[in-house]
Amino acid sequence: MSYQQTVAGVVYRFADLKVLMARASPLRSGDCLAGIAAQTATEHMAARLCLADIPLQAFLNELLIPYEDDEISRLIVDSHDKDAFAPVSHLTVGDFRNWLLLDSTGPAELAAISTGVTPEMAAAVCKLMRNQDLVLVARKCRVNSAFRSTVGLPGRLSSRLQPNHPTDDVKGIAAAILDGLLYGCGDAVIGINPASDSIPQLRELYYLLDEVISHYHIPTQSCVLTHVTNQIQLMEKGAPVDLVFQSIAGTQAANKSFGVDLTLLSEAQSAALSLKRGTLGDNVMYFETGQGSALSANAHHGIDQQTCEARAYAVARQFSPLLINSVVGFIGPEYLYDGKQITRAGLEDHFCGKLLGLPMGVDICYTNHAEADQNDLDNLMILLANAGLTFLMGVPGGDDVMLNYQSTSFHDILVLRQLCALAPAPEFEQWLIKMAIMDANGCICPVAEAHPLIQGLPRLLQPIN
Amino acid sequence: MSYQQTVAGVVYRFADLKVLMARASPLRSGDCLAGIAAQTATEHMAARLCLADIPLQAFLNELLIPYEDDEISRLIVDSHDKDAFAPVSHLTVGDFRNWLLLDSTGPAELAAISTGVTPEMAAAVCKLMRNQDLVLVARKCRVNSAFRSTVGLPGRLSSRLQPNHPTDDVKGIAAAILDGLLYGCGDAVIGINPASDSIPQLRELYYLLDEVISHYHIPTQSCVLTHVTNQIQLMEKGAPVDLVFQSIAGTQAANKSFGVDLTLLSEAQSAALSLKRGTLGDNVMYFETGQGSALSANAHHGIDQQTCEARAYAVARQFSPLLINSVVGFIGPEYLYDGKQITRAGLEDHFCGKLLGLPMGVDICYTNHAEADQNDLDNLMILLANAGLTFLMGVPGGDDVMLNYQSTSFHDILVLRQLCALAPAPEFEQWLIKMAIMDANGCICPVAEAHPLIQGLPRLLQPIN
Amino acid sequence: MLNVHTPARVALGRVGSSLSTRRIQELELAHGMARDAVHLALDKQALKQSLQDLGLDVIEVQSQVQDRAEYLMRPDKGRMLNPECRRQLTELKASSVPLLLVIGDGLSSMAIANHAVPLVKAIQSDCPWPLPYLVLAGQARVALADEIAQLLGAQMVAVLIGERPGLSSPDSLGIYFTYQPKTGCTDDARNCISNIRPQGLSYQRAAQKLLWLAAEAMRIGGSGIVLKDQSDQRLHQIDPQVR
Amino acid sequence: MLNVHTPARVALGRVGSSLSTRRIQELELAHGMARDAVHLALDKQALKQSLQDLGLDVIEVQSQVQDRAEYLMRPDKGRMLNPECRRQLTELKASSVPLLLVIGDGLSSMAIANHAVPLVKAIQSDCPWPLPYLVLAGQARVALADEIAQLLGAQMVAVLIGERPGLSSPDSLGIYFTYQPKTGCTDDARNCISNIRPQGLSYQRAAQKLLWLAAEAMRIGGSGIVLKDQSDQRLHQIDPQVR
Ligand code: B12
Ligand code: B12
Repeated sequence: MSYQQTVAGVVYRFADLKVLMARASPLRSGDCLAGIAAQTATEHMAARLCLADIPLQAFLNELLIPYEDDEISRLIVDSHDKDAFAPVSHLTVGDFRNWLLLDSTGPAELAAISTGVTPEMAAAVCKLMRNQDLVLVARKCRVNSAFRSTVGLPGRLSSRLQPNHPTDDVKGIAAAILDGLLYGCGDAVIGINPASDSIPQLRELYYLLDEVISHYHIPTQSCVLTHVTNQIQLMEKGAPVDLVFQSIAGTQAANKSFGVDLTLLSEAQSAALSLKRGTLGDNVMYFETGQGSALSANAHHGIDQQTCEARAYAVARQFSPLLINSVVGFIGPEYLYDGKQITRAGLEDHFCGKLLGLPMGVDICYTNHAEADQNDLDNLMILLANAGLTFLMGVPGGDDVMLNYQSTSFHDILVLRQLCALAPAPEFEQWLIKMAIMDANGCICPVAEAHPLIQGLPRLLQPIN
Repeated sequence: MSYQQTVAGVVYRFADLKVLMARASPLRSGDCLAGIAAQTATEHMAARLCLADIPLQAFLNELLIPYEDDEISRLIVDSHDKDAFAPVSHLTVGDFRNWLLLDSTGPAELAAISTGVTPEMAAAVCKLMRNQDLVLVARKCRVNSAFRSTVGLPGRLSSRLQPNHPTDDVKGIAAAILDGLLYGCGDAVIGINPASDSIPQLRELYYLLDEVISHYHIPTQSCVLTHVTNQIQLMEKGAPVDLVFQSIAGTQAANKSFGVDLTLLSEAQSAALSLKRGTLGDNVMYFETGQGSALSANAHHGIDQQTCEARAYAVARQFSPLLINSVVGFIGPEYLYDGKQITRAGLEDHFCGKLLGLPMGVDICYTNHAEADQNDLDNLMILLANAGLTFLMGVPGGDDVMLNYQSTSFHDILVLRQLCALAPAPEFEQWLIKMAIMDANGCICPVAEAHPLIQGLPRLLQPIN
Repeated sequence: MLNVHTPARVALGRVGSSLSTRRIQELELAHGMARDAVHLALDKQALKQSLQDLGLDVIEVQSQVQDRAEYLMRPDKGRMLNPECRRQLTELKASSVPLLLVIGDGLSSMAIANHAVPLVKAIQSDCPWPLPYLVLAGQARVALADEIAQLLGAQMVAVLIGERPGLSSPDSLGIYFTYQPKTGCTDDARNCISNIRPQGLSYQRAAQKLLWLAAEAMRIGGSGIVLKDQSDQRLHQIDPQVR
Repeated sequence: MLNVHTPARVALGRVGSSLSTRRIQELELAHGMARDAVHLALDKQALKQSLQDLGLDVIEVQSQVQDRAEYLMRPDKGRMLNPECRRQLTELKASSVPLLLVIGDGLSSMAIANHAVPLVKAIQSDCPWPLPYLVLAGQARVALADEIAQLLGAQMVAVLIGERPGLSSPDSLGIYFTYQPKTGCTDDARNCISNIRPQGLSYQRAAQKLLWLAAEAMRIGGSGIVLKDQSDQRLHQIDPQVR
């Protein structure tokens, strides 16, 4: 179906919903690269005005990628919850924004509709929302999940401890883990991106993590962010796998370029569930996403990158993850040019994820080829903390020496806790207090030489087998 | 005295403290326009490294504008409080940043040093601080002031109701005032920028404001933001003046281009004090500032604009204002190019003002010739609310129809209150509840036709004499 | 109901604490239009013709600014005549006038295109001094008029200039008046008449104010903060409708 | 003490919750350097010479990207050969090789300048197949190697490319390996060997891994997610020092 809108006497036509969405999206380099962004400011406004009047229902009738061509389209349609949709089914996109902002729309109302909202509806309303709206509504969405700790409770902000090392050196990784724990970080997950793709080396990393977590009884979970096929192989070989990780995208073709599909992910989830390693819950999956990956794989079908991203959340939602993380400024300036675009995208992704009912974290980050700096990161992390972010990254000094980008540091996490009166996951908080890492007021204690973690260090820094 | 620093084998020289400060300042268009910004990224870093090692003491020994040439230099030197300075007198600029961030540096410690800190010291340390630092430290500074309401108390966020009209039409202004009051705004001041410079017309505005405030017993104060000489004339003629307003800048020459000097301001303050219209306190002055005004008047003496701005706070401090306001994106892109520069400048100005002991507000705004939009405004207002901002603007719909720029709206203020759990000034809060404009939970009530403000409306919308 | 009294965006309603989608979009649209207004070039030819139709000679000059982008970033250049024009003005040997009118595009050429002619007409009809010519200045800042007036030997100058475009008023015009203008004058020596447009100050009132200020400046020998606008007292007498 | 084990910024201390001024400034300085590394152009002549000294013929090609700014914003162009080079490669009629090496500047020409030659040498010394020539590609993305290899009829391709510069590693090199490369291949069909540099994976180990992957790819007839790196098992046997 085609759409049209008149602005200042000029009629603008949009061939279909996909085109309309792309033209209405806030400006970003990736959509320009794809050649689908609005050409002029008035075309942009025409698309936004037109989009505001589209009924939400339209997204159920007109699929952006045909049902036959894409398993994610099928997933979205087949899993759509009509009952949950009912309270908002009569609304246009513009009125949906209004509804979301109403005082009468609280956490319960938002939770009730979440399975009735499709990624495309979330993406559409997101495009019409100001940054303050994205913060305000996300904050009202309550989503939590659990494995050995519970993430997503109100007043809490969890963190992934990311102890990467350029050669996956076990001592180096252990040193970074200890450093992070002493800053009170790591309650969402201790997750290593391995430099290597070698199965024997990956195996060692799982044993290291298992050793640290079980020795100190840390209420957290581990993850090794290698390709899911490696993780399946390692589970088969009996490796102690807590969470299964995979990068995902919003189209079947993009996922294929990542070497995954829904069947493979489901297989991985079953394998992880069968290990029964969670104590408080069985959310065993961890996903990462980020605007631009579908276009990068030439698999975007002419859909704008923010909408592609939201579609990835349909994939995630299918597998009830413990964590999902938009790595927002990770790829580079060709998709998100500068601090402004990264900031907007971070707020968008967090909002859409939360609205769709996901335990959404954001890797607030930038690369050295983008037009961004630490101040952009500071701004976005404070905005997201106000928006009720589920978790963020804890990288030593904010510098990932293996992935080559800057993210949030252990220090940043302490700053946010102080600034916004936030605490880590309750189980982890108790552990930190018990271990005398944090005091009862939430202040991190100075590190004493006699601290058990420091004392245990030499042993941990020995090779583990 | 000249300074030097080696970076990557290259020696960088800086002729004096003024040059060093300018080269070390985060990039902004105004300093480029003035030809004083660092030319390369490494020169910039060299200046920052060098600045970190400068003792605070140096700013007392080496004045940026000679004592003889500038009355603000004289004011800074003559009013410097050696005792207050003592706790930090041994520190370098870099260590001063560290000291500010320490947990042991709390509100009391910050208040104790404030009169010992000169604007140049504040500007210098500000340049080395990340955005998150500017938020964190400002939040620890407690400054309050009072006239008929108390502004600046913790957990509070006040607002200036700005009911401007292109012809100063009394009915139009009254309509905007009523609108703002019904949104619970106006506790910092109800302040009109008059389009006209005509003494008889200004007089009418004072009577309008006095009528509204006294009739409804509103615990707030009024202001008409015309030139201070007009306000003095009107006070002489018996007009009911609450706060005296003036735009000020950081050099004597810039203030001269505004048609003011310290003597004139002091005269105005005395006149206002003599009216004894304040009930809770006698902070009778309201100042506005903004980066770029000294350069615009060709009166910057080669000093960077952020430092010039901080020097304006020395002027303000001298007169114990109720309010001071950096109108941060007001002039245009030649001084602050885009959302990023405006955001940084807003955080800087707020931090420096607070550190110097001022009840600092920010007019979070942008003009249509700058590269900024509502999202930049959203971000900055949330950041500043986290930083403990004293007050901000309430403009109907965020669009000032007379000054031609966009600022924060009544709605924005409600959003911030909701998001960050902030309340208006306590006296005003009580009044809002008594008037059934706000309920006890801080929620704004729907407007009923029978509301006394609405009922009084027809009378108010009559010409007042 | 409140909004019958003011063009300000009052009585907008709210959804929760926020503005509704419709209100937000009205704002966004206006923002786009106002941004365009900044970049719109002035149609000098059409304007010149209309001014000549009023019986005025038009002298065209240009600041040192090359294009709109430079205009925005280099106010210093917008305050200086380009050397060629400077030479032309010097050579012109125009008979000097007590009050020189300069029209400058400023930040909104639309303001000039829409309001300069009727405003000049209003000034012309009441002006006690001869107005044989005026100056039309491209890429102009307020202070550019100082140099122009000095070169033309004018005793007073009034620059009619486009104010920065607002969301609700992309075409607002301002007059800045200076007695004994010369390069280096600062704003304390000027008076300002602002927000001239049909929804703001009328051409009629603006012209009356300017002429009142000019006469008073002649009387007291100065302008700016020493010169206080009491014109309304007189207006009250002239026109009892006006309060 | 923790920091003897890792180049990561551990044990930094804190002031309140924050990083100290010194730490912040170290980071800022590193950021400046890393940004410069992105924009540094590759000295192709010097590199070519050194490669020829290893007894290799060097074929130079260029993607469709004009300059560094375009490289950053147009990855699509960085994945396509410029038509002139495409023609040259077609006309070259070079004898095809089982494993083709392509060297591409990628996001860090510094990585290539510092590590390409010793890495190629390490590959050369153990390589079971002839390596008569290699390709040096300017403004290259990973996928550019697919088209090159296809035109040269190579069975497998390994592109040695500059990884994006990090604060602590402005010159890290990655190898992306593809079996039966052709235009349109996606990343699921590749294997990656990353973080090659003295502080990361050694040239020696990287070369061994690549050759192991190539041999295994030949054996199973595929690369990417079907090909799992078990090289360390073998390495354990070869060199007991290596865990
Ligand atoms: C950017 C990046 C990505 C981006 C790539 C998109 C893009 N347009 O750039 C995204 C986020 C999509 C990504 C995804 C993944 N990546 Co990656 N990625 C990187 C990173 C940080 C930089 C790469 C770079 O600079 N390339 C150089 C430029 C010039 O190349 P380019 O042509 O512009 O970009 C191409 C390559 O980056 C390539 N690529 C990126 N990652 C990977 C991973 C694999 C296995 C392959 C074959 C190719 C590949 O895809 C891009 C498009 O073709 C590196 C870390 C590093 N230090 O290099 C990790 C890295 C290469 N990725 C890695 C992994 C494991 C993955 C995933 C498999 C994770 C997962 N479990 O799903 C996925 C899927 C990859 C796939 N098969 O498609 C590992 C590889 C480990 C190994 N030795 O095999 C690395 C080393 C990081 C790590 N240790 O975790 N990645
Ligand atoms: C921008 C602005 C400023 C900026 C000017 C700096 C700059 N580089 O632009 C700042 C913030 C410094 C400023 C200060 C003041 N301003 Co002012 N300003 C404006 C504004 C919003 C836009 C002006 C514009 O677009 N000019 C057009 C461009 C092309 O000119 P320009 O050459 O780039 O800029 C020059 C003029 O803007 C001029 N200027 C700006 N304000 C004023 C005020 C007066 C009285 C004079 C003579 C000149 C003047 O200074 C600039 C540099 O030379 C107008 C509102 C409007 N709708 O126009 C109010 C406005 C002109 N200002 C006004 C006032 C009252 C003041 C102050 C006197 C307030 C005070 N009490 O101190 C001060 C001091 C002015 C002075 N004497 O120097 C009033 C004037 C009322 C009147 N009829 O006289 C206006 C109409 C707003 C208002 N109603 O409050 N202002």
